[in-house]
Amino acid sequence: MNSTIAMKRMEIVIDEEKLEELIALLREIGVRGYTFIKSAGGLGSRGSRRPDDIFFEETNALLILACLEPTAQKVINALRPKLKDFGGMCLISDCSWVEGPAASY
Amino acid sequence: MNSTIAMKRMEIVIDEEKLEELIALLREIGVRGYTFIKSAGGLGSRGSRRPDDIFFEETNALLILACLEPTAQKVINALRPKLKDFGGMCLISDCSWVEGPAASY
Amino acid sequence: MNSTIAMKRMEIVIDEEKLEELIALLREIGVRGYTFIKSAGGLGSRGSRRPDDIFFEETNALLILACLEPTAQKVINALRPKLKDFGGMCLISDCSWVEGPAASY
Amino acid sequence: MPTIQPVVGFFILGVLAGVLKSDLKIPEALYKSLSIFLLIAIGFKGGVSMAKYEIMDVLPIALSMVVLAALVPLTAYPILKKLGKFSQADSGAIAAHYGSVSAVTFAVGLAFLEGIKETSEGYMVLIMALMEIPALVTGTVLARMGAKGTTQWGKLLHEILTGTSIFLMVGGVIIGYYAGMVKLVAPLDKMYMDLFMGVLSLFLLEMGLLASARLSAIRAKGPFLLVFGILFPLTAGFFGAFLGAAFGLSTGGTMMLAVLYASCSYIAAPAAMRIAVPEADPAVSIGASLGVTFPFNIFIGVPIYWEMAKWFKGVA
Amino acid sequence: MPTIQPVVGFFILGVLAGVLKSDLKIPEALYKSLSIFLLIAIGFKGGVSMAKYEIMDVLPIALSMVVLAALVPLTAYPILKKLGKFSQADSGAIAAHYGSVSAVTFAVGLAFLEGIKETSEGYMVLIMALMEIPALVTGTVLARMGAKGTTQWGKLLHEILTGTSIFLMVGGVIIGYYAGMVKLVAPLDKMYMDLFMGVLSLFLLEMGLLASARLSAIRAKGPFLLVFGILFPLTAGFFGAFLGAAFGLSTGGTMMLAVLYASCSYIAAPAAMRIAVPEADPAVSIGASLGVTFPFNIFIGVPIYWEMAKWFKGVA
Amino acid sequence: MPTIQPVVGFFILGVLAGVLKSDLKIPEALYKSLSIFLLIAIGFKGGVSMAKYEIMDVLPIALSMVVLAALVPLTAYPILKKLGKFSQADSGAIAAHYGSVSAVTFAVGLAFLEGIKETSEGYMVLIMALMEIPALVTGTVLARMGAKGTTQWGKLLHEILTGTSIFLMVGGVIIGYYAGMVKLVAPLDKMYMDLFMGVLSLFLLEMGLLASARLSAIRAKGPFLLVFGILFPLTAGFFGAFLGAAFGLSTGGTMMLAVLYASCSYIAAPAAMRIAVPEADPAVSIGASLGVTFPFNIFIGVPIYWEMAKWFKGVA
Ligand SMILES: Nc1ncnc2c1ncn2[C@@H]1O[C@H](COP(=O)(O)O)[C@@H](O)[C@H]1O
Ligand SMILES: Nc1ncnc2c1ncn2[C@@H]1O[C@H](COP(=O)(O)O)[C@@H](O)[C@H]1O
Ligand SMILES: Nc1ncnc2c1ncn2[C@@H]1O[C@H](COP(=O)(O)O)[C@@H](O)[C@H]1O
Ligand code: NA
Ligand code: NA
Ligand code: NA
Repeated sequence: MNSTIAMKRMEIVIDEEKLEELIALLREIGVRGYTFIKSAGGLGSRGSRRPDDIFFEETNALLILACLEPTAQKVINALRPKLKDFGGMCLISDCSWVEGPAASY
Repeated sequence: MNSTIAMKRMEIVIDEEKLEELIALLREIGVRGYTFIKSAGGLGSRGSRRPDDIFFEETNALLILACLEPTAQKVINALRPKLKDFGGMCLISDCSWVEGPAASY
Repeated sequence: MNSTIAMKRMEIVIDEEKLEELIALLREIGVRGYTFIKSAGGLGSRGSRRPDDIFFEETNALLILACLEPTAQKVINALRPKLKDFGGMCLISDCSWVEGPAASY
Repeated sequence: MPTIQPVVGFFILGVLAGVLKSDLKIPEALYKSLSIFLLIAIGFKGGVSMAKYEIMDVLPIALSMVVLAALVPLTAYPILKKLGKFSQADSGAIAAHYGSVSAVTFAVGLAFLEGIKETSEGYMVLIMALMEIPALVTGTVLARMGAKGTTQWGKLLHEILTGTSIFLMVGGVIIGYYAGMVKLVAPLDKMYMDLFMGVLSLFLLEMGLLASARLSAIRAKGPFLLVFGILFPLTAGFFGAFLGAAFGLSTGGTMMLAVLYASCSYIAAPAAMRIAVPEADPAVSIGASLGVTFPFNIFIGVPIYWEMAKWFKGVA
Repeated sequence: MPTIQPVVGFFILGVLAGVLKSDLKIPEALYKSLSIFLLIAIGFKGGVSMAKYEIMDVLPIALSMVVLAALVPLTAYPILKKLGKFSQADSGAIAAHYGSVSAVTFAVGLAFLEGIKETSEGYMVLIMALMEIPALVTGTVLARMGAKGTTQWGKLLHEILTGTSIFLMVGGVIIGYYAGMVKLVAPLDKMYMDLFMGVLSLFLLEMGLLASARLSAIRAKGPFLLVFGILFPLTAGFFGAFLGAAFGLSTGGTMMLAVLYASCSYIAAPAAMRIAVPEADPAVSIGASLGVTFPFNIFIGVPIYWEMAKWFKGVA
Repeated sequence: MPTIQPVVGFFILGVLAGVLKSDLKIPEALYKSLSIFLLIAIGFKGGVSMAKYEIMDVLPIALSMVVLAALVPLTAYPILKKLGKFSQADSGAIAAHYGSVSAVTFAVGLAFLEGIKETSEGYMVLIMALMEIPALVTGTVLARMGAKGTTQWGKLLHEILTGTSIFLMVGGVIIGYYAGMVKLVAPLDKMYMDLFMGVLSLFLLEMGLLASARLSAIRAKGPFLLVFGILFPLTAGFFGAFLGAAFGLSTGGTMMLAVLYASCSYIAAPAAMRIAVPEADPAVSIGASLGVTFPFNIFIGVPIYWEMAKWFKGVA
């Protein structure tokens, strides 16, 4: 694919309540772009979390982040100690960023 | 990237109505973690499905699943016969799981 | 993984208001399947966009698209000039499509 | 000619918002909540006034009117197929929409009667709920005649009978009937009767928004559907008014029967046809029923059906 | 025996919709809006009628009734542990649910009194709000006795006191009390009083849907929970009616105290127990309280508590 | 000094919920539904009482008051720029907010008059709707004077005129006016008039939650905005009261004009400024208008404007 930049794609799932904290952490590291989706459900080590249970509003947030490898490593280092408190998971994969006018990475 | 485990990332899109069935299937196989998002729209072989059509509530669910390769193969085998009934699609790619206290895969 | 086809996975984030335009563009190119999720939030070059701000309804849409490499290149070519107007980002990665009865790619 | 009800002004407001591309949006949850309210309220009002009749006296009349409702799709089908040149599936599906009824048009009819201080028989609402069945079944049979593939009759009947519309209306009728019998209508009426018109106004606002969005869908067959969407309900309404007078309903009831025959569905029928006739294009049937016939009925049709009712009652 | 209120018919309608797999769905936003309305309205109604008392006169009585509410979970716990063979955590959590109260059952009680033109003391609502505290605290202590790991008391108390239920009810009481004092109840009553029953009817519809979905969760311990879920509230209600009469409440107030003791929580308690006793299985406690005791109370319990109240008042 | 309306207690309740970190949340769909209701209701009420005037008699007066509203941002701008040391963009945007109006403050003013059994001219609501235009246009001109880049005037005017606020209010006025003329206000008033205060109470609850969340945003410029947010509306209100008396409005109408001049927008203006002056920081203007001026107006301002109105009417 031409006109693309090799990057890392990170995908983090955490408790929706902790999203603000995660975002603050990312901003500290200097991340310049991310996308998040709320009201996700899921199953994990702490059992299942469902967005449509009327009695328990336990939902996850999914955050996607494209960045260069060094930033990705910084995010991992900062995130790992917090993963316990945040719950959830963090996946990393390779991707290419289609160059455009803005460079929010 | 250090402290990560190589894994498969599966991404399944199906009719929202079939999500419960899919989850039951995954649990049977022994999957220990997944994340889903409801109210997705899309276009596929059966035409377009839109979450905001007030007359037809046809929505998709997107399910993301990180697991080790053998589990992924099991999921594919179990899913393939059902794909017709479920509709939708299933993508697989490589990813790395950032090690944390919990191992819900 | 057997019974899979190598494909490209594209992930586009744009202003929710522009989603219809993007979809029209994709249809023109001849894309036969995609999935989208609305009400996504994020941070980018134009600052942060939040789905739950009661004063400003600035939300993003996330669109996922699995297709063969030539189609992906066509999408990139068509999208690049529009990226400025649409805002947002476009990532590409490799994936495998699990073969099923329908081939909406 | 009686004055137009202020409540229908909200429909115009909604259409205008759509045309002017206003950023006005009715939250989906509000739209659904309002329709739940209206369905229960229509049922409840009907049930309360049904408590005044001996149920066994009216049942035969009511059932005859329901069965005769199957005539509507049977008439519409050949017109759509021959003159409109629609496919068999589309003809059947549109016929089912026009044989079925619109609870909101019914509500506008009730509002009209309220405005001129007239009443109608309470069991009209039961007729409305039951009329869905012959209309949708007939439409499905027409659409699928000779087609290959099996019709999912079980699923269709389940959808019709437990679909939100019939379920809530019949539930409302039963609770209203009970409340009327035990004379405990009192505190529930503050909500389901007093607020009826206000809730209807908000619902019509959303209907206006939807109608303006839907009209574009019928562009290809526009001229035919415009004519059909006006002349067909007039004819069906005339037949309904005739029947009402023949069965000895009050003038208000005669008008309401005309409204039932003339109105067409854009909620229950689309849901049922999606299951029964998936190969039909819903954009066309919804566009015609919501974009043409619904506004025609609430602005022009209802007062005309009233005149028809008076005329038939004079003749009869 | 007084007639059953039409409003509870909506609960049956909801259960039926669940059983028949109707596609009826109450939008989540509507459900939440209705519960916000009901909590404020219950508080407001109570506050307005409290404005008629000298607050200092009733406080000691009210507080005693609140403190005595701790007896309910203390009684329930050994029964659940010994006879029901539940784990310590589950026994404590279920006990907390039954010690706590259900605002909707309370509302049905008020509706019942309205139906027979009786009244009750306004401060009952304050008792209801406060009763949560001893019940949930006692239940937590029981569940965690001798367990390892620390109880998050701070988080639990914050959850109880600022949880939506208590917060809105107490807020409603204060505003209603103020409105009563300055004689400005007037335009707010059109909403919070006149519409109370109508809003309750929609809420009960959703409760019915939920209850039919929850019943399946208790299958394993079904027979025991069925018996417990009926006999326990009857006993607790009997105790409440005795207390009410002993404290000199009106007959209506005596019945409402019985309702408070007999009813059990399925909103506040689950939220609190999730924090305090996370190892307990919420499906069981919600299944029993919503699937068994709630319907029992609104259909059969309330009229029985009324008879109990009359009987005790006759005796006293 | 007249008593504080119970309805504003709901604002305090909302603020408290925010401060105490209660888990109380108003569903977004409810918030939007309530604001749709309030905008229509304000328009409808105004339209109904406008039906009593010869529209041509009041138009010139109304238009003068609208045009004079442009003076408010013109006065606010230099104060913000010189004393407040805000950037040109921010000064213009904040000026536009304070020149514009708050429909909820207007509603609290109406509630206040209702409480003391006073009335005001129905066309005040039309003035309110129209006042947005000069305020937002003036604010935009000020913010963009000498700035490079073109102003999107077309998009801005479309946003102002078809934005939900103006659209629904003007729509409500027209329907209310029509209903008043044909004497069919009757069943719609059960909703849009009787429930006005109750709906307002729920809306104020959410406003309180929002205000407590927004206050933190103005921390940096806090002291200045606190003083400005109180003194500026007092001055603008004084000017409004003077104008009202000079134009010969009733005492109630004079007060409402003071309220219009004194109140500032936190719904329409933010949306318009985002398009017109994207480089301004919305957190500051919303923080000041919602966190400072709105609560000041509803608790302290409204009674003061009433005293001002009485004083001017005595003088005049
Ligand atoms: N590096 C990134 N990673 C993930 N999402 C991004 C990234 N950059 C931009 N976005 C998304 O694209 C949206 C629009 O970006 P922009 O047009 O640059 O403001 C943002 O609100 C984000 O949701
Ligand atoms: N293997 C996995 N694949 C996808 N999502 C996961 C996986 N494991 C955990 N999650 C998500 O992370 C959330 C929290 O996980 P946990 O903290 O382990 O309970 C779950 O509710 C899931 O949404
Ligand atoms: N090539 C594709 N890329 C992304 N999503 C797809 C693709 N094909 C199908 N889908 C999703 O799967 C759903 C069901 O597909 P189908 O069963 O083929 O109609 C669609 O509505 C899309 O959301
Ligand atoms: Na019909
Ligand atoms: Na209890
Ligand atoms: Na102003």
